[in-house]
Amino acid sequence: MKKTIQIPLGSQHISLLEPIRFKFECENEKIIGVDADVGFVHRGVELACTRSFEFKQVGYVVARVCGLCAITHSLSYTLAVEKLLGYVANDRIKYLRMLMVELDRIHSHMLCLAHTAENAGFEALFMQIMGDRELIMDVQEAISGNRVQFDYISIGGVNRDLTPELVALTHKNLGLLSEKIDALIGLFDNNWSLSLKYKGVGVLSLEEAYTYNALGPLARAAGLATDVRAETSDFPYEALGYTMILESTGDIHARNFVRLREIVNSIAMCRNIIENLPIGEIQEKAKGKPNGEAVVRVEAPRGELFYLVRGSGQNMLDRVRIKTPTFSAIPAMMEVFKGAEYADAPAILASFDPCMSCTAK
Amino acid sequence: MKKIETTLSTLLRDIGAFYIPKLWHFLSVNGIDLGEGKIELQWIFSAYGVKDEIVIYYVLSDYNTPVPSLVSLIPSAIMGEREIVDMFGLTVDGAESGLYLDEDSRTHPLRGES
Amino acid sequence: MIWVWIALAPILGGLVYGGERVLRARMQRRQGPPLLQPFYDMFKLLDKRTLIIHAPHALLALAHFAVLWFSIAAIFLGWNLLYIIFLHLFAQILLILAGYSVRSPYSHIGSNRELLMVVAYEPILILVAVGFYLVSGSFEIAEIVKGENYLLQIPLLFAALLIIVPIKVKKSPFDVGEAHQEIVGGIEVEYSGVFYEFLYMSRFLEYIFIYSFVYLFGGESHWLGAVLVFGVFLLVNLVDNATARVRPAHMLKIIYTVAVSLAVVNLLGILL
Amino acid sequence: MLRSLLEAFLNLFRPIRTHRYPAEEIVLPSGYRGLIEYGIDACIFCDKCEKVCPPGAILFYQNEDGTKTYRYNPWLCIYCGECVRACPKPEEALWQSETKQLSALKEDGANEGWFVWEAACKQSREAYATVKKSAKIQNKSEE
Amino acid sequence: MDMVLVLVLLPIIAALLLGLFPYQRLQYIISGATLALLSIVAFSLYTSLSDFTFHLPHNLNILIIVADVVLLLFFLYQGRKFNNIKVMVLAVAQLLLYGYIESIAPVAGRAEIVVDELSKFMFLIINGVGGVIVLYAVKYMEGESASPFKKRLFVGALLVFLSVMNLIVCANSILLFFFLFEMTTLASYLLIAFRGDEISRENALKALWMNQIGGVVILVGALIAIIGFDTVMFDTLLESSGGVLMLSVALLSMAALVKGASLPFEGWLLGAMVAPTPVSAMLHSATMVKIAPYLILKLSPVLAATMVGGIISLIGALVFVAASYLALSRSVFKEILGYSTVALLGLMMALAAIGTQESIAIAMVLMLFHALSKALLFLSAGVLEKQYHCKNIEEMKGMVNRAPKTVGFILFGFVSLTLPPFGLFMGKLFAITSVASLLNEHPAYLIVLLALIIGSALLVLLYFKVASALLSSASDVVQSETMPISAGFNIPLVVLSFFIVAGAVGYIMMQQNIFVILLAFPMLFVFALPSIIHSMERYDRTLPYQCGEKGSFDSALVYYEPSIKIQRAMYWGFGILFVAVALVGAMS
Amino acid sequence: MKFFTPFRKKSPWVLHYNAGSCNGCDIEILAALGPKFDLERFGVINTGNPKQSDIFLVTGPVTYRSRERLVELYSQIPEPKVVVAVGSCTATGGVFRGMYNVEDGIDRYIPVDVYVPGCASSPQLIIDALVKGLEVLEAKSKEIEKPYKLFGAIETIANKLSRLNMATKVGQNEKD
Repeated sequence: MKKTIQIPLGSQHISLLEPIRFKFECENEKIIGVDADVGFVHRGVELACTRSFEFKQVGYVVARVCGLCAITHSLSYTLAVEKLLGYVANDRIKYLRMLMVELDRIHSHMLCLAHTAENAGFEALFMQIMGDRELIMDVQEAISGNRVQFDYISIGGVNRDLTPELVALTHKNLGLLSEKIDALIGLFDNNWSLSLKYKGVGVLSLEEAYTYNALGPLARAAGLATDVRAETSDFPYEALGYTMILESTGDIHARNFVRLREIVNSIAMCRNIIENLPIGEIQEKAKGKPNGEAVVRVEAPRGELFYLVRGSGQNMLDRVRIKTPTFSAIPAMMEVFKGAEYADAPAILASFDPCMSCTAK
Repeated sequence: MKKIETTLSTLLRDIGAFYIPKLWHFLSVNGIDLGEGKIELQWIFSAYGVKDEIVIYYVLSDYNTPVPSLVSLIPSAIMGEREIVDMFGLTVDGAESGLYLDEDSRTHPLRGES
Repeated sequence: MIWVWIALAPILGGLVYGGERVLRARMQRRQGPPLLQPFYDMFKLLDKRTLIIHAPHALLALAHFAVLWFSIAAIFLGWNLLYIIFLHLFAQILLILAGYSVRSPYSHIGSNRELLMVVAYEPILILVAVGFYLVSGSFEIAEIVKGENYLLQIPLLFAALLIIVPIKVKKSPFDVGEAHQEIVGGIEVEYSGVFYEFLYMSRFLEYIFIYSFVYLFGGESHWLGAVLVFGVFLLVNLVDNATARVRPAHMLKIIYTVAVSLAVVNLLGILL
Repeated sequence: MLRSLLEAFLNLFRPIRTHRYPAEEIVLPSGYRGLIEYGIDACIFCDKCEKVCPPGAILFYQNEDGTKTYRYNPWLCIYCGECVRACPKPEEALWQSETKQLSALKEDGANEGWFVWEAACKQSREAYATVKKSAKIQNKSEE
Repeated sequence: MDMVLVLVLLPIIAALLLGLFPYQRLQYIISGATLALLSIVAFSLYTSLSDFTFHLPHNLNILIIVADVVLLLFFLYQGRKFNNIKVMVLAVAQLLLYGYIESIAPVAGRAEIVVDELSKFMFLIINGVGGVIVLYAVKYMEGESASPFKKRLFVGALLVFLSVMNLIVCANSILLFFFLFEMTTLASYLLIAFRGDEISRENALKALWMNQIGGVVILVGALIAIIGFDTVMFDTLLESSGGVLMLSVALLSMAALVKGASLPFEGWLLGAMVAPTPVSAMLHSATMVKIAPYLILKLSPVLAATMVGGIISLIGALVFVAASYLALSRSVFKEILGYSTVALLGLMMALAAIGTQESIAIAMVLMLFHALSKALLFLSAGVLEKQYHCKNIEEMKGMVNRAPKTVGFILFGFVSLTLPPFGLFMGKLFAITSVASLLNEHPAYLIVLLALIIGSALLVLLYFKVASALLSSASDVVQSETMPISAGFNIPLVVLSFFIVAGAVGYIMMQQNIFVILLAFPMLFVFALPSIIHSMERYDRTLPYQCGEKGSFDSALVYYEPSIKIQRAMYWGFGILFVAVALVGAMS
Repeated sequence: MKFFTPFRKKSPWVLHYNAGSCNGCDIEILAALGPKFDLERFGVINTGNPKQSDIFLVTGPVTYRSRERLVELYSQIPEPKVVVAVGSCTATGGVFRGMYNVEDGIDRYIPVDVYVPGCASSPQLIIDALVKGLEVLEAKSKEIEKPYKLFGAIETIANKLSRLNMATKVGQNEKD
């Protein structure tokens, strides 16, 4: 006698932005088994990077691996190629690149918070966060010329400079945003229905985080101190006021809080960047052809993004290996679903901020 | 970045001797096709809280030799192993194909000149 | 005259729903749809090619709508409250059976949740009816609307009714039966075109149904009733915009602890 | 909770955030990456833009008289601006305007038409190459 | 008088005839004729207005005493045979008590047989429903793996049981009542053990010892009645007042609680579900368990507005909720039906114990319609079990495509149990009204009212959970094979459905209430069904939405399993309440 | 009926499917539903359910695995319906054109009515496309529209038009 219900979630589902198929085995509404298919968005970018595109074009192609963290993709690829070319960017370029990455982190985290709220059935909060998020989208659009795909970073520098008007706009909008974020922190902490929905739900313990190699906000919410920004020396993060945000409970609430506090931290860093922007060229010539093997890690909004690039002195690269944060987080995600209620599943899923187009490439 | 060469038969022992979940973060399994049926497999680790510490264990292998699975040691390795099964057509015990590619679509895109 | 009102009930409910959508948009600082949007939707649904799973499934939606309208008619005609509640239960059961009659996971979960919702709010409705009976001495609506001072005599029952209003109008925090982000609308997921139209309009009737319970608390004073309805309408929408959806189990727990005890305390207060 | 209730209530009296977009145009920021525009007079037909374009949204049709015709598909373009950066005469031959892109209907042949063009351009080049080659051979043989 | 004799003797004659002539066709004719005759007699008895009484001949009384002792000795033997201490102890206790009572029992005062309104009403239920079940049993037993003689014996036993039931509802003497009570115990013991396997025997013994507790309390009650009022007659006892009257009545109603399988004694009734379906239908839902509300109804003139009555109605109401709740965690169809029987019996007893004019009438209506509907459901369940070999509701998913007729009957059964304009719905509705009208005088009935409301909500949940399993189907374009179901199965179901409809119509006519008649309006919808279904042909058929995925997904039912802790607390609570009945009786 | 046709324009309900996009366009659709652009003022509801949708917003250059779902969802939308291909890669394949697991635009499989450019397409472009799509929607008839590939027969069983298995199994019935 079979008493389990099978519930599909995806590949098309209103709570999903991206196609991922879950098949939940449920007893009543309690999930006892999960089966997932994550390969819907596989387009073959890794192969195309070595067969169809020259190394200078690849930066734009890998940005299309993921729309949310496009900037980190092109950044890590560019860094890797620059390492192979033996080129070190000047401080202004570094700062501008960091500014874009941090702005991207803010908008990505806000989207995740909004999406989690929407999936928890809190439409007003979704609208509130989406409305506030437009502040940061305006800044991004003004700086890079596009709202989502920035195409801001190219080998040897960045494509656009920061004019004084843009600095003023950024300052203004960041100031407005930081007030809104403070209000949000209060709301997330005190709302009774949100605490029913978030606290103690979808818990990833510290032990599990270690075992399943969790990363990014997922790990930091469980208390695992890992952040590529603190583990690499490509960018001067410490000098700009970076602090690692840690929570301990590992539930949805903790993940939301890690994101909220990281936004606060990122806003502070962005302000530091535009205040202390060094003077220099924004585009320098990086000559030669990539030769050898280089490894780059960058902290994307979802965690560690890993690039391994190998070239043999030609226009075409030999291998571009992309390891994205969600790809590593999937085993941990599966673990969290077991024992949760189906009613919470969309919210839990959104709180992981999964990026399927990253995962499947 | 430190690269350590090992062999498929001693891989599990080598990694087991050095991998502690609280100290090391397992990044990924990676394959690089070297042409002529040769393939370089890499297991990449980074250290928590230490700057720029990456260790890569690598093996030069061919398409037919079965690859040992790390799942007993590192549960999350399953994703990377399934990926190389799909993309290179290697055999890893315990890892099924079908992560990215369907049975009737083109097989093993990253393998050589296929 | 009363028959005209009965015939116009869906339109009245549609206006309430349209107003609610505008109000919700304003509470979220959006412009929102026009007031007549529900009617545009209605007419559009009539213009769609209809796909159905099987005949009984489509038919049950029709029956649900018909019985629901009948129960609304019973309210307008001033019948026995208990009859009306049970008629309404009958309509809900038709809907639930409709949800179960297709082998679709979301429809099934939707039906399960709808059943839980029925189990949650049905006792409160009956207790409210009993409260009216104790105060006015009759279950007949025609008698009840002649009474007065209900709000003073059974205030806690009013509070209990207030708790279940979000369930009936499918608003946060108790919109578990619809739960768009979880089960894509639940029971209504398999309906399209004309038959979805019936479910869409039955939502309008649900508004009339539950708000007429609120209206009864006004007693003979129609003004008080109207004010109460408007107040509850506003409050429910405020709560909708300030809460997330809770789990079905939480909903049952809240109703069975808070609402039932409120109702019982009130009834005991009258009796002792 | 009460705070949220109050916020929701106060929102009723606050101005709405919505732009009435189609009725009121939204001002795009300066530097918006819009359509790629082409000035035929300045173009030197170096084909650099065609080569660097990641999706291949710029094609040159090789006319038989040796000139080239510029073809651009805005529904294939990813608006990265790489072509403009590669262009030896930016702002004159090829520049990125700040105008918004337009959506196409079925009749415009955004995709199907482009397949035809791709094939035609490829064919025209091959044909031109063979013509040139044969001309060269002819020249050689004449010599 | 003659008519009662017919009711008692006809089944026995029919049983003998069945035993003599082993022809299939003849069996149908005999059982059909018996059914027809019995129902006609019962109905004409019901319409005849006068009550009447008569004495049993003295010889018969002695015969009964002898039979009683033999019966108890048989129980003792069974206990010895299967090494069951509970059965043995209770049998010995009864033997001793019975011996003592017979030695001090007053020589007959009033008539032993009294046929009053209640008895006539019970005749109607017993013969109408019981006859149909016998008719069904003939067909059912064809498929059973037993010797032909044993099969005929089975049907014969059911017929004999009918006559016992006919007698018990007009017994005025407590001792006669006790004898017949034990006879029904014996019948259920034998019939549960019919299949002869391990589980059957275990459950049969369980039923035996639990029912014997009922026997013991009846005897104690009788003893107290003799000591206090020097009578063994119900009517004398009910007319007297003061003294130990309440204790005696309380003990008798405890017997009703046992027979009605209220918690914590529901075990025997659910165990009985291993027996062939006609047994379950006859004994454990439609007729035998009706002794429980019958007994309470008989005692209700005394119970009304007393502490004992209050506590019994409390128990009944709580059982109504608890059994409905427990049923939600079950997945065997007959078990679910069993639990809902327990629940509804609780409701009837609660109403009977309240004892106002109105509530008694409602309890009687509930009894009638419950018997009809439950018989219909059980018989349909039997059809599914025999023809499709599915007992579990999980296996019944999509049954509507495979067995449309039977599922139709089951759905009709559910509808008649829950929805207007059928009797059970009206019963619940009026129950709420009548309890609400009592609230002003007795606020304590608020608990009963609450239990009523919550319990009926839970029951609705239960029935439609099961209905959902039957109804779920992917598409009507995909045809599935249906199995022809023989008339032998269908005719009894049709007859029962006819009874239900006729009862509902009659009841509505009797009410003379415009609202009640109008309530039937939604049902008119059913008549428009064929034409509407026909018009459905023009719509496109499509598959359910599954997020774009192919293949079908299992959708099981939802179970609400109470934790072990809660269950244990529940049983303890009901155990205490059960004892409390006697204690309260002793105090007042 | 003539009377109802204008109302199609006033209540377009939307189904969104990601057929392999980089999710840049998807978050822009979400942003378009947000308070700044507020699609609901056109009557748009994101139903997430093909059976109640009028407008099918697709993003992404149909990957091999998602094509079947795409056709399945398309065939579950009742007519009249409009397909809007959001983003360059949805319209033509974009930067993914020619990659091995990608099918170069959704109009290889289903008829597209409006192509929206942009990588990623912005909310304004999506609103423009919707406005354009609504005109198409108003002009459409209620005839059955079929996908191009992966398409099984529409059967009639017992006088009932059956759309079961409109999208056939992978590999069967595929023309090219």
